[in-house]
Amino acid sequence: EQHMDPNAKPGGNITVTYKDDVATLDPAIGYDWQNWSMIKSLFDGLMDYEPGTTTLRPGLAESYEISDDGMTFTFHLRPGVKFHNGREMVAEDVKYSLDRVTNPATQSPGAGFFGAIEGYDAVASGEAETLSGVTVVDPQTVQIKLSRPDATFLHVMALNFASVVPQEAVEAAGGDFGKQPVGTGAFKLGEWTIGQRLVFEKNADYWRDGLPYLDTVTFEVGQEPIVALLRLQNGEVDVPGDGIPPAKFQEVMADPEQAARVVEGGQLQTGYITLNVTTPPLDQVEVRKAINMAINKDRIVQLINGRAVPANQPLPPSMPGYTTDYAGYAYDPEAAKQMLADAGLPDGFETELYVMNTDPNPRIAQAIQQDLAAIGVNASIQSLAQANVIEAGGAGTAPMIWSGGMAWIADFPDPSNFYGPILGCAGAVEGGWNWSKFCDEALDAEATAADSMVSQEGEERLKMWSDVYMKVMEEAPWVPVFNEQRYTMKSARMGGDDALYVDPVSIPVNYDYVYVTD
Amino acid sequence: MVAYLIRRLIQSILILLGVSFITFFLLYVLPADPVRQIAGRSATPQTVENIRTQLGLDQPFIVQYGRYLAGLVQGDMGRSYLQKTDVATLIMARLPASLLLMVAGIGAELVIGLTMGVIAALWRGRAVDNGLMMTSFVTVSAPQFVVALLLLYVFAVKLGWFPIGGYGTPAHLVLPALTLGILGSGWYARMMRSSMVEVLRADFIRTARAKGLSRARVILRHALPNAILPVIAMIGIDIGIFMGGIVVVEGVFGWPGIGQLAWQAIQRVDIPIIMGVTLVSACAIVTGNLLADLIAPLIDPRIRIR
Amino acid sequence: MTEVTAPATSRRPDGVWSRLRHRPLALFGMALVLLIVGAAVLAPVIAPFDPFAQNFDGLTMFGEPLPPGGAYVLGTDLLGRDLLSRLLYGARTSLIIGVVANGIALLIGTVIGLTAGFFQGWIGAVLMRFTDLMMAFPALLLAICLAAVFQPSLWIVAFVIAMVNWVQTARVIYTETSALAARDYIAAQRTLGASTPRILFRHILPHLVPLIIVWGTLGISTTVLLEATLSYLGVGVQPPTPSWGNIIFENQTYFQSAPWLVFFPGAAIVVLALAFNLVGDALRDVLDPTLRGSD
Amino acid sequence: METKQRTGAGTAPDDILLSVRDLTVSVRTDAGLLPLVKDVTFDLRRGETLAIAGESGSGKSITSLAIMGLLPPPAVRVTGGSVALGDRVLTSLPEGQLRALRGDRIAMIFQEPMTSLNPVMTVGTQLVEAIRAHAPMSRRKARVKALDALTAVRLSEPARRMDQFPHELSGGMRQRVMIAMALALKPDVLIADEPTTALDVTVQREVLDLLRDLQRDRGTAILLITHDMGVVAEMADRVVIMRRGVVEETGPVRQIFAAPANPYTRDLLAAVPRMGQGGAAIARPDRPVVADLREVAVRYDIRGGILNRVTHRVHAVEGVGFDIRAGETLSLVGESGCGKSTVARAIVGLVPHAGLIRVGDQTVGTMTAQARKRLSAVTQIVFQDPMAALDSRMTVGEQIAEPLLIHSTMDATARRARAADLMARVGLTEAKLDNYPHEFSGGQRQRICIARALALTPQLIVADESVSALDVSVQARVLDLLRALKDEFGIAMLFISHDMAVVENISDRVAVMQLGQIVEIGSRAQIFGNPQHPYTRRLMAAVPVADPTAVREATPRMTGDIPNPVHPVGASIARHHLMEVAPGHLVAEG
Ligand SMILES: Nc1ncnc2c1ncn2[C@@H]1O[C@H](COP(=O)(O)OP(=O)(O)OP(=O)(O)O)[C@@H](O)[C@H]1O
Ligand SMILES: Nc1ncnc2c1ncn2[C@@H]1O[C@H](COP(=O)(O)OP(=O)(O)OP(=O)(O)O)[C@@H](O)[C@H]1O
Ligand SMILES: [Mg+2]
Ligand SMILES: [Mg+2]
Ligand code: NI
Repeated sequence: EQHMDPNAKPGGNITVTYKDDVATLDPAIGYDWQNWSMIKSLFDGLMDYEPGTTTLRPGLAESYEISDDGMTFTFHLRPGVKFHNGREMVAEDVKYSLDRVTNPATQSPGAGFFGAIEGYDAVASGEAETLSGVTVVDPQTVQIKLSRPDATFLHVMALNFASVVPQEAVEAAGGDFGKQPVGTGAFKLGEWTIGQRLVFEKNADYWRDGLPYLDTVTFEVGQEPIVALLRLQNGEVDVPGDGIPPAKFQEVMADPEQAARVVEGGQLQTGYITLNVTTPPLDQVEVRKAINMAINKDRIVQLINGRAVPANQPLPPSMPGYTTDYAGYAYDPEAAKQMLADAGLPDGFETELYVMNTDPNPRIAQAIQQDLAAIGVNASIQSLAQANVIEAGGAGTAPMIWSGGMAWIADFPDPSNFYGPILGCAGAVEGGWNWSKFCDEALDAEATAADSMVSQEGEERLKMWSDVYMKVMEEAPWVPVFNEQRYTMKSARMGGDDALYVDPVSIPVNYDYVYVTD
Repeated sequence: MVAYLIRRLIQSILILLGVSFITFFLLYVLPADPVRQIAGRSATPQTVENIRTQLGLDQPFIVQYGRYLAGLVQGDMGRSYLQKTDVATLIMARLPASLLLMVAGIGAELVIGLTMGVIAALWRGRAVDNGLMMTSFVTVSAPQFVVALLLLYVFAVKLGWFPIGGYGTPAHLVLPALTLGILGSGWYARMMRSSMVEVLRADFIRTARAKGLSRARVILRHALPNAILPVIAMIGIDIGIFMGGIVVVEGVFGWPGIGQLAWQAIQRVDIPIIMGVTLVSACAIVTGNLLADLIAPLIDPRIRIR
Repeated sequence: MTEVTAPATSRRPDGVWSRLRHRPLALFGMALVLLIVGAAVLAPVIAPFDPFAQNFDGLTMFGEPLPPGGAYVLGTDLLGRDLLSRLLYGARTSLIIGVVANGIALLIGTVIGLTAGFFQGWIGAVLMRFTDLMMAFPALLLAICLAAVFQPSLWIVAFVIAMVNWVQTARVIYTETSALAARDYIAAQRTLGASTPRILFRHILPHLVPLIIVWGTLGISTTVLLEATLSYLGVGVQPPTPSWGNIIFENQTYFQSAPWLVFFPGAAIVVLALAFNLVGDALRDVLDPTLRGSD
Repeated sequence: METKQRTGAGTAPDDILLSVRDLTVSVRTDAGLLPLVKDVTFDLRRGETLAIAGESGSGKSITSLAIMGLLPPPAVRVTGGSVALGDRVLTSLPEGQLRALRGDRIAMIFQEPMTSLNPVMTVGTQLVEAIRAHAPMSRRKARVKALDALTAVRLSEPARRMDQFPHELSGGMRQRVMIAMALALKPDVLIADEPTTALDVTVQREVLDLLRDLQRDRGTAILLITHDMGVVAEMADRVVIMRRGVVEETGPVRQIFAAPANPYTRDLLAAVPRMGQGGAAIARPDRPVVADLREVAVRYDIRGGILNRVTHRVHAVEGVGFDIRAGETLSLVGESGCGKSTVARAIVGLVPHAGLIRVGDQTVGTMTAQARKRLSAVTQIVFQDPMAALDSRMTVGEQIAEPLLIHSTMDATARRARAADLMARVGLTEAKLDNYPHEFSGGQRQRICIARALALTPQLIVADESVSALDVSVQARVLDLLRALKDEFGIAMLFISHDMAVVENISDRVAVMQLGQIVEIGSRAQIFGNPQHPYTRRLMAAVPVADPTAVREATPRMTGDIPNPVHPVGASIARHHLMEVAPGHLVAEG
């Protein structure tokens, strides 16, 4: 269970760089991909994943039981787990943490994940202070009652948002918990010089014996990716957090020595174009299908140096529930043109394509634009800051949006994660994240049914999800374009299984398990 | 003097008020909703409304602005929406780096630009002059990012003379300051050249020569201080331009200044941070102008502060 | 020593062109300006490729752009488009920004500086306080906010740049005008009963011309680059419309692997600025009667 | 460094210090080398004062700069002849050695005391560096020497002056500093290029006295450059008369003044206005009053304090009253800063004033554009510095025609014709209509200003130091012009000048101003024949007389600073009361 690496040598420090500053290390708030893995190393939830995989394993919970109706979860806590402040973690902490993350005052972007817990609505509306569904049975046992069955609940409990935090430390920090995090994780925060550097120190009392291997991890922020790579080549950096910048990709891959240090892996990501089904003429399914057929996905993949695989459905291939035998809409501009003509638009139409303004997204948008132009659809590009695109998407004013840069990376490896907020009716409201405003009550019902199934990994459930997504594709509210591949580069001294460098939930690397060889 | 300072202070405060009002207004009408950024993807409409109310973003513009001002008066610049930290803390952590870079950058600009200008003026009409003025044009037209990367590549990566980005030692400062210096030097070179040409024609230069002073002394001690005056006034203007240019250079060199903070905040409409950075920059500009006005009489005693 | 013998007509000041004609540098500058304007206007005719066409053979197998030479004279960009064609079309955008927007900024700055400097008093105070206020804004931030509030388009960007860039000019013109207004020859004009507009336009403005030329020419490259920065920040001219600035910004990280993508547009900006500078410098000298005879 | 020999005042006449032989200086132009100075030859002997005199542009300054090796590079240079200081030929010395001589053996003071000192360095620093450039010594010792030099030039409070900046000193003081700087190292030769032209009569007097005393005490040879024959007569032993770059005549002063051989010299001497030689004044009590000033006061505000309120006022003009009749010239005299220009500006409505000013049928005051225009038709001003008063970017033809454009409906050809006519009236050729101001000499420019002022045939012309900057011959021509115009058109004139000789020549009546108030006013005969106020007398006594034989009585030296007219707001100013001592002759009592 511990997955110890026989070759691992304890000790040492690695340096990881990021462009963006770390906004917060508060597990209830942090939702950037870059602080996601950092928080994972500082905190633990009741559930966890096997390193380098999407396989659930117990975390702070030693074991758990699920009632037959799948509505009640009983977690037995691991004894003797200590917070970084030295206090032992108990069931009260779990309850406190869940209350905190769902409390509107916390302003957690992840609060919605806990919607299935009984009493959530009361807390969310401010009527209650605590979740009625969470009860402390004894100091080592917590029981969580759901208001509806939720097959993904164990995954939810493995989310950062479900991390267990000590109340006294949160209160002592007085709102600055994000800057003074205290958890139970493999590392604790050593130094944080705002805008420059964070140093994680090994938690000597970590409850997984022998972990972590590293003494310290240094994160240097504010580093331009291209500069970070230069530094890596110069031996100053071990992992460039933002990956290999496109401008350097060919150079790195052309050099066998450097290419050998690149680890490639899939990730739970799909890049897609949303087609706003409420905006004519995109409200016609033929038009949407035509657009699906117009996009030359291979060329787009070529544009990003082949660092992706063309997609044909919302789910990425490595996600359970992916429909392997689905062919999708083949690239066929002629047929697409014909379909448009059949839909009464022989001359095409004018529309707008919104895109976030960081490379390579505007480039991809221009490729899409050219493909659309080939079937007579004239899309003008709106390349805007992330916030403005999200605004336009939420407000439903954007006919088409290329999702890149804001794309859906799964929060947890479950097919349901790609549906709710981005394809379901719940997200299709003003300000929601369902930018195609696609809302099919029947499908929603099917989705709910699938999630209500008790066993998560059941074939049947995955089949149901597969059906849901196939039906989505029938309606074609999206053009799935590609699934990005991850290319993580490391310094020569880095050790550990390759899987750790493409860990699906801990990007760019799983800090707890990697080690240095010198 | 004291009266003058007080008067300038009042003026500056009014300017800052104006800046804050306009920025606040622009952010208010900006087509981007910070609440959506905070609430995240899984948020229900109710959560969104909750947050909006908590932040007071549902209030009319004037009320929001009034509250912001009231906070400001008490030294509270608000809390970052996304980082959930006091804006003052964030800015204070980064401000010294930016100020250091600004001072060093302007210093480099002056050294490079003034030297170029003086040399061009002394050899005016010759090839050196034409060459330098041409160069000044190239520097004015060069894109920052490319120049920054180029310097980094040559002097840090290839030659290894300086660290590849970062902050802390004087060695770290050299390349970013040099980048800013090179980019801004063109303006100063041109100003200095024309100013110097003018001064070299002045009667007192002839007097100095008639005294039998060495050429170096005539130029450095007599011509330079007189020629530099119009350039001083330029520094005030320059700081404004500088605050804009700092974003890119800080980015490339991993310099932990407020430029990067602003850049991230703008991407994600973190209004309190944008407001804070704007105000701090405005403060720097206003102070810079004041300093320029205060320095001028030190160089030229004929200028009186009233 | 005899009195001037030259016939009166030959010394008329109207010969600006005829005097410019004798300056090789000015001619060279003008030729460059004409060349660039010509390139912009005739872009559809002379561009070897459609500037928007993402040519299939314009990228290598790995999606890399092609270096200069071959069918694509200046190489291709990251989408496989012909760089030369994009530069030709980009000249249109960049000229609008560098010449029109910059010109408007210059105009606003001059009017405000002139008014404030000449009238002083409360008008001057109000205008200059306003200028101080605008100067206190970090220009880039203001531009970003303005551009984000309006939907980005070329003309909006031009407008935003004009709004941001007039400030320095206003300051400089103000100082100069104040000094000019205190001079005796202006007092002489007043005692001659000259109207205020007459003094402003006939007696002050011509003296500001050198200053305006200097700031105008220096402003060309700054505005072109500012547009580029705005594009980069997502509030500029929208893709796929090319501008020299956004070509640089799109590709700047490739300065090592595809230097032509940065070098050619960069050179174009320098050449544009330089061309106007050559003309401007010559014009300034030619318009300055105290330098007559030196050409 | 060789030791300097000093033999004092009684030097043998053939002890030649500086010898200039066939000096030719040329300027490089597109048309080739153009000589500015040709074959100039003269000697300067130990202990003597040699004057170089001549009209403006005759090459006096170029000659002196050539001696110093300070010709403006690269266009102007020595193309022939030689300059020797003792046995060293300066013209062939490399720059380094020349520099060692400059300031040490041979020093120079320049015409413009206002701009010849570095504005951003203290007086002391500038002196100390000059001393240390040639005599290596500690800064402290050099300071002591500098202080000695300042004391030697009789600067008041020399110790305090050391730490002052040039702008804090008056013109006369600055010229003394220049002299101190030149003399600090006890040079053999001192070149003084128009050392007093820019100064007031009274200050000029002091500077001249000082130069003479210093020379007597130290035996320095002085090369004095001037266009003022009065100064020549008073100061020089011998004189070189130059014109258009060549030497016209050389000889002992007395001889030249008594019997000028050269016709040009004769012209030059004839043009010198002399005191006591003015023609008979024409009293015109019958003519209508053109300008009438009563109790005129002009105050400039000085602001300060947090609210930037007015705390002090400069009482530039206080309770001035006089009238001018048609065809009459009233002169306003007084020292620099006494408010003469301010009166002038008030009359033409350029500064706001209290009290009453009427010109013609117009009351000057806060005016609408229309009233302003009407006023400009009746009164015009001619400023001191013609270059500053002309728009450098407009042809003079356009500028002369401009008033017509503003005031009349003439078309362009008519205006041009009229401008040509005016040009001719002031003695310039029509061909120059399309030239720009910088293409004229100072005198010509001044005439252009006058032509412009005449364009509207005003009733009153205010001439503010309009001839002060011109050399005698040109000055004479301009004065003649003014006089002719006055007679021809019956124009009244307010003539402002500090040159008493000129004033005596041109005016009908004279008003003497001191510290913003009139202390004496009367007809020319009354003022010059019978000056009553002590201040008037001192002004008279200060004028150099263009007669080398005249014996001048010692003038009482002024001490301390010029009293300044700045008072706190609300302070009451003591007004002079004018008493009539003779009909039309009023004098301040006390
Ligand atoms: N730098 C120069 N380049 C060309 N010509 C010059 C230059 N300086 C002076 N001159 C010309 O040389 C001639 C002599 O000038 P200079 O200054 O010696 O006259 P000056 O006798 O000193 O007159 P003033 O009494 O006005 O000072 C003039 O015609 C003048 O125009
Ligand atoms: N704009 C002004 N502000 C304040 N004080 C002024 C101003 N103009 C003139 N003065 C002061 O008013 C006084 C009179 O000045 P004015 O120019 O009338 O003297 P002046 O007699 O013409 O002297 P000069 O012979 O030097 O021309 C001086 O003390 C001067 O410093
Ligand atoms: Mg001279
Ligand atoms: Mg005066
Ligand atoms: Ni003070």
